[in-house]
Amino acid sequence: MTLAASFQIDYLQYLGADGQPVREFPPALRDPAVLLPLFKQMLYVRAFDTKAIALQRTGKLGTYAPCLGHEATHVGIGAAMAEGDVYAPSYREYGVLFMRGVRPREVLLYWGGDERGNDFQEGAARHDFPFCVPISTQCLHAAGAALAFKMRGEPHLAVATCGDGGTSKTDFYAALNSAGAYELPLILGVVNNGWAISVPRSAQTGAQTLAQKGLAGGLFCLQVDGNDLVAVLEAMRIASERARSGQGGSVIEFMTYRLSDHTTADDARRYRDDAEVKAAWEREPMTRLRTWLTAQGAWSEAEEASWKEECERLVNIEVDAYLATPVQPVEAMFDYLYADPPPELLAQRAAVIAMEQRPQEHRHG
Amino acid sequence: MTLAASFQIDYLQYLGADGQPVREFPPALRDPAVLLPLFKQMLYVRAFDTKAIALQRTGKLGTYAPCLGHEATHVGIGAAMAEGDVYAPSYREYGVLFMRGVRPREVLLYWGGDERGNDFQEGAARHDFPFCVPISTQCLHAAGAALAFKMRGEPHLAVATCGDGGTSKTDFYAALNSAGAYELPLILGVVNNGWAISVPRSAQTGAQTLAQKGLAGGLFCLQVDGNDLVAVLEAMRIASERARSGQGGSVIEFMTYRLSDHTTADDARRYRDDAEVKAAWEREPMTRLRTWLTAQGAWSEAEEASWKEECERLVNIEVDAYLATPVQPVEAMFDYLYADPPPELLAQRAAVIAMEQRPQEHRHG
Amino acid sequence: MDDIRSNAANPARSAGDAAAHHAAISGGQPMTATPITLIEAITQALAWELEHDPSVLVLGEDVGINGGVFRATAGLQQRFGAQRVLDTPLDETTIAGLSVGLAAQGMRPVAEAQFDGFVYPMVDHLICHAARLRNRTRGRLHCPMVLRVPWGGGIRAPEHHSEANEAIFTNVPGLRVVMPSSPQRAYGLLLAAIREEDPVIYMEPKRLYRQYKEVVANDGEALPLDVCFVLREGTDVTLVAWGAQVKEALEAADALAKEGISAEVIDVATLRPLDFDTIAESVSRTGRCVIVQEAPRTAGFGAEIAARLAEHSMYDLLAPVERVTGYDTHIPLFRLEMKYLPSVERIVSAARRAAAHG
Amino acid sequence: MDDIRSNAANPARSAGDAAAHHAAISGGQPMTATPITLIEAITQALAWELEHDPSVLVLGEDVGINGGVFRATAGLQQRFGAQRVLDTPLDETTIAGLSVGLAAQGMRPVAEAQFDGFVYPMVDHLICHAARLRNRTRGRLHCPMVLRVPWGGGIRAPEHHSEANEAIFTNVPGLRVVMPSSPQRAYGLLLAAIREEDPVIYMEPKRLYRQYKEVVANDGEALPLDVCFVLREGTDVTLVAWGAQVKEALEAADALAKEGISAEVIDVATLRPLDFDTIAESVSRTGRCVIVQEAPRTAGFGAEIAARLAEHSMYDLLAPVERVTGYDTHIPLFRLEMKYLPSVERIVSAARRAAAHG
Ligand SMILES: Cc1ncc(C[n+]2csc(CCOP(=O)(O)OP(=O)(O)O)c2C)c(N)n1
Ligand SMILES: Cc1ncc(C[n+]2csc(CCOP(=O)(O)OP(=O)(O)O)c2C)c(N)n1
Ligand SMILES: [Mg+2]
Ligand SMILES: [Mg+2]
Repeated sequence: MTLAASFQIDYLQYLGADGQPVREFPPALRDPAVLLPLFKQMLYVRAFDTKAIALQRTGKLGTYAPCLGHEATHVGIGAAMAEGDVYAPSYREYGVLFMRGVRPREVLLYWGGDERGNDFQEGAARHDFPFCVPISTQCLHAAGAALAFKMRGEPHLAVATCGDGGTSKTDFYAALNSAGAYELPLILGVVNNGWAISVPRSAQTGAQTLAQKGLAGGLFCLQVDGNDLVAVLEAMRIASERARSGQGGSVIEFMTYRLSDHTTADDARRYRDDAEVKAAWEREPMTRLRTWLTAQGAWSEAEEASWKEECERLVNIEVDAYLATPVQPVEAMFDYLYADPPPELLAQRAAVIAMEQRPQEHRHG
Repeated sequence: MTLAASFQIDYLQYLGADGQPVREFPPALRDPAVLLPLFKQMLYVRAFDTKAIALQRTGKLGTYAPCLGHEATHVGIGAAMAEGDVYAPSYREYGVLFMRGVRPREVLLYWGGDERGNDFQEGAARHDFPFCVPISTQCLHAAGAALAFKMRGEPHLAVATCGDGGTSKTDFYAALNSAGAYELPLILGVVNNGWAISVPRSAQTGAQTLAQKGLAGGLFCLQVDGNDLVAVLEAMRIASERARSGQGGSVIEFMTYRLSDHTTADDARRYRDDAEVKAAWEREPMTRLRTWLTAQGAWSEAEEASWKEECERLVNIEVDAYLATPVQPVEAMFDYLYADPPPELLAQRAAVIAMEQRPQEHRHG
Repeated sequence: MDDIRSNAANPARSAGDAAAHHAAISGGQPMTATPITLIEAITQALAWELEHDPSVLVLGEDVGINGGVFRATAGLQQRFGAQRVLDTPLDETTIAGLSVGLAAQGMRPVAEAQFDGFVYPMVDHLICHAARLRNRTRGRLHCPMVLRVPWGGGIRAPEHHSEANEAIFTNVPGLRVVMPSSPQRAYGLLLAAIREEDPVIYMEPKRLYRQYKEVVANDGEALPLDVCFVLREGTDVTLVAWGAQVKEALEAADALAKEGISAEVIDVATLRPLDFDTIAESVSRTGRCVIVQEAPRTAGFGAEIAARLAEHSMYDLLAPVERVTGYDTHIPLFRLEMKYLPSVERIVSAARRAAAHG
Repeated sequence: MDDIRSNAANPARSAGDAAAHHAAISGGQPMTATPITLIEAITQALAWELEHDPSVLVLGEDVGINGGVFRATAGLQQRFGAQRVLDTPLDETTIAGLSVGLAAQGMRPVAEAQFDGFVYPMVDHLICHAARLRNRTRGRLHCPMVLRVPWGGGIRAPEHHSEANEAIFTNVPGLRVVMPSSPQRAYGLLLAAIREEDPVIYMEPKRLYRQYKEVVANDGEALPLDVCFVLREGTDVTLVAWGAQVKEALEAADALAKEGISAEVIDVATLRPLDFDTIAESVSRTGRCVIVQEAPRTAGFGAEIAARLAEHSMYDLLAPVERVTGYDTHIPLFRLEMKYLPSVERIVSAARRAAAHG
């Protein structure tokens, strides 16, 4: 036999779970002042997540998908993206979304059953794709965006993220296949949190790593400690530079853990050992970074306490804005379907408005 | 960086294009008596192919997909399969089909626009999947069959073949993903003939080999000279033994070439250089095997001449049977849709029969 | 609530009678005296078939230890093992394609789509293969598979979790499309679907999953897959509904009764093939028909019923056919979804309009 | 043959007038004096838009150097470059998903499905994303894409190459479904589809691709996407058809004329949104309607037209609505396919039956 091809998938880690560097940080990330704002952002995301769950538990929000434990991956991805780039999320990457300019009130509106949650008003997010529930379909939309960039000769890149379960979805494969075929400036970020609802990573595929799926399209593949902000940033830098310099697409597997239930409608105790969750808490992203920043003299308990209070305050402003948002008028069902709505739809719209305006007692029985 | 995973894809070749062994044949394949009947089968397939094209050109067959140049891959795959195994073809693997028991008249009926072409009457083919036009969807059906074998504890394996273009299709990825997840006794044979209609292999994907797509599912991957019958047989032996012994699925890429147009409806000169085709003829599967068998004293020009005559005779019997097959009665449209056809369908059936039976002059105007 | 009444005009089509036809299949299991929900009736039917037919298997996302996101398969993997109740990788194309392969090779897969909004990637295998395997091979192979789909809105679920998309399937030859609307019918129709030799799309109105309970005999008796059920007799107007709207139609009939309008209520139950005779017979007596459909109006399945009335019942109709439907827009996220769904009020208004004619 | 006649009863809906509305877009190109086929009209429209709008691109399998398996894109890659006319990897999910991404980010992709039988893997992206992007984001993003689908039977093609599957799309809010039936309408409607801000499924009756030629002015003038075209006026019966059946309907009208039955012929052209007014107005005059549909009968798009007649035109109808359709089975392989397709004979019989009433 002769050799047709051979491949290596590297694993990237800088900051160990204990807060000690396992190797020297990349030059650009050695200054704590670079990582500090991102750490604060991670705390902010966690404050938001906690509040959103509380809102759901008290009947003020619909089903909600928490992001507990994903903060380093999400914030790191968001930090690595530029204004003209395009992001295609699934449904739990609030850490990325906030960095892109999405406001927490928009996230709450979405899970609160209001389409305006996808009408991102600010920042780079204005051109980003909306929340995407059908698993991994967003990966192909990002590939389409990357193709648009390439054809227009723009220096942007497109990033899509999906879960470990999402790498089984045919759309994920289709996206990496086209990224390879067209050499697209596309990063497919796999947020491997170990579980797809009740199905463990091991049951999704026989592949040793999820990163290696990129080999099917000839992409650059990397596995990363997704709880290590430094590794996430460095991985994104490598992949972004490849993309922007015409070297094509990447699959990056971010190893993290879902410390929460899948959603507020899920009860993970049905299918998951407490011991596993406990062990995962030992590797979570916040503690290690806090340890390191504190050791560098860049952070303290007092600063943390006051920042947490500030987060609480900021989140509450958003929650209030969400709760104060009136329900859309009934005709909003019709008003965004077509640029140029057909007459038959306008007739239905008029009928609904008329029905709404009839006094209540005439409306029943 | 540390290493997360590494892989090697081997390339298998025994008999060079010039008919000289490039390495020693596997023990079971050293006796020319083993290869001779398969060589004869390859000649038979080519005789059939030539005749089918002639039928199409003279208006006696619909669009037909030739298999010129694929004989070693197809016959080798067919030879490696056992009675209880299941095969899921696409649309041009007559060499496999004939080994499974499909009669040439059935192939002709299919391309002649008659559903009975899929009603394989003989041999192992009785349980095989029918022709499959939607690219690579058959790969998942084979995976389903493999899952059935696994669940029933049967020692069989399922084989699906698709083309190089077919490896871009999401169903191909879905099949390899499930083969890995369930450790299925499945072989996905990729018949890489260089072209998917007008799209060259290089435009389908950025992957260096098509075999490596199997890595996305953690499968065993192998690239093979698909014009070398010995390599095809050996690759199938390796993958079959893995499958039957519970070691799971494989992707085997058979490197061959489409010496013909895509179908009789295609004109390859629109998109393909003559020089490429000419070069491919230097590597085609028949000549090299003939050279080797002749050198072993197992074959001669005289034997070839008389066997070709015999092939001609055998194929003509099949063609005659095909041409003599009357069109199905009109009610055949309805008769195989449900085990238990609903009344409304039976009413439509009756109406059609009544319409057929009206004298012709009453039927127009 | 809506126990099945006999259809006086056409007794052969009443559910009880049909059950009798299928009684031979019963293994003589003890009756469940406790009332159960529609979703429990589904679990019970799945368990029955897993127990009695070794070729049956259940597959889908999270159907294993988790028992499905709606708990339809709760306890089944524990009871029948991971060889019979399989979690799949997260891909609907995979679920559909594997099911076709399994069904073609001697198994009876009962696949689950996690939500209605996720069936679209299954459409290719269902239409190109499941629905055609028998026809394509002239009967050499066939495809006895069931796809269970939690269907429709009204549970304040996230996006893509509330779709009434049966029209995707109702124009497809070779499929059967079934939609239960009570625990009893859920049980009997699911047994029939699994025993059917051809593919069945079995859509479950998730709004009714836990809405009320009914005593369901766990006796393995299937209901027929080719009849509409007359749930309430009436003389002035025929209300035709399926899935979650059956409940609205029955409530509308109650309200109409108070106004002196006597409404007959028909649960279509099996959309394809359609038992139009039962509907036509009813309309021949009432002269009026209101079709209730949760899906968007245009080219929904209700159009087929209205079309057949236009073809066959023109001389019976005293009033124009009415359709009460979802609007020609996507079902809104949950803050507005109840404004979208056909309501009792809208059904009552339509019936009143019809009753005002003739 | 069927040049567009003005709709006397509703002149605003005639094609000529509509073209006038869109004349401003015209770049004043010279008229093509040579008659061209429907497929050539499509190539011409694609070339026009590629020439005039830099955001337009064409993508699909074999659309590049090969010019498409039907030659619809012949010469376009050579003329506009591989950046504007792209071969895709062999995967329909990919084509649909990339198109959504492209359209959302400022491009106007015109994608090709190679045959009708291969659109099913595209359904997910079309329904879940293309049709919803505007609604989902409250107008922040939208999806101006076109999917061209060679449609229908009658060309002795292999399996999966002959399907009339428009009903997959006609119940989907947010989509437009268009089907031309002459070279002129193919040109004008395709221009309109590409310029449309929302997604359009553009189904091309492949049986008409090369059946006859017509002079088509290459003037960049689009036709409206929301009208039915009255192709022939008549007083006794209205024949409603779309796609390849328009030709059968016109031939049936000729045959009926010989028997003294005057048939009006309407080409639906845009199925969704449906211009029902034109149909209703015609039926109000003729009192009879025969709907011709190539797809399987049950729950095909013809049902929607019949349903609307049952709702709105009951008092106009002198005879029951007739549907002449494909049967409720898969279109057979080509040896039998002509037995399956609606024939002139079947249309004539139905019209005669209708004319016998009232
Ligand atoms: C196409 C599709 N099928 C099923 C679902 C239901 N579903 C929602 S989330 C989920 C699991 C996703 O797991 P993973 O991709 O690992 O992402 P995670 O939620 O863990 O971040 C499933 C099955 C869906 N949203 N879309
Ligand atoms: C889903 C689908 N899309 C498109 C086609 C049309 N088509 C038929 S063969 C073919 C190319 C196939 O190429 P490849 O997989 O390399 O197989 P080959 O024909 O070369 O053996 C295409 C695009 C199809 N049959 N199915
Ligand atoms: Mg996960
Ligand atoms: Mg090929």
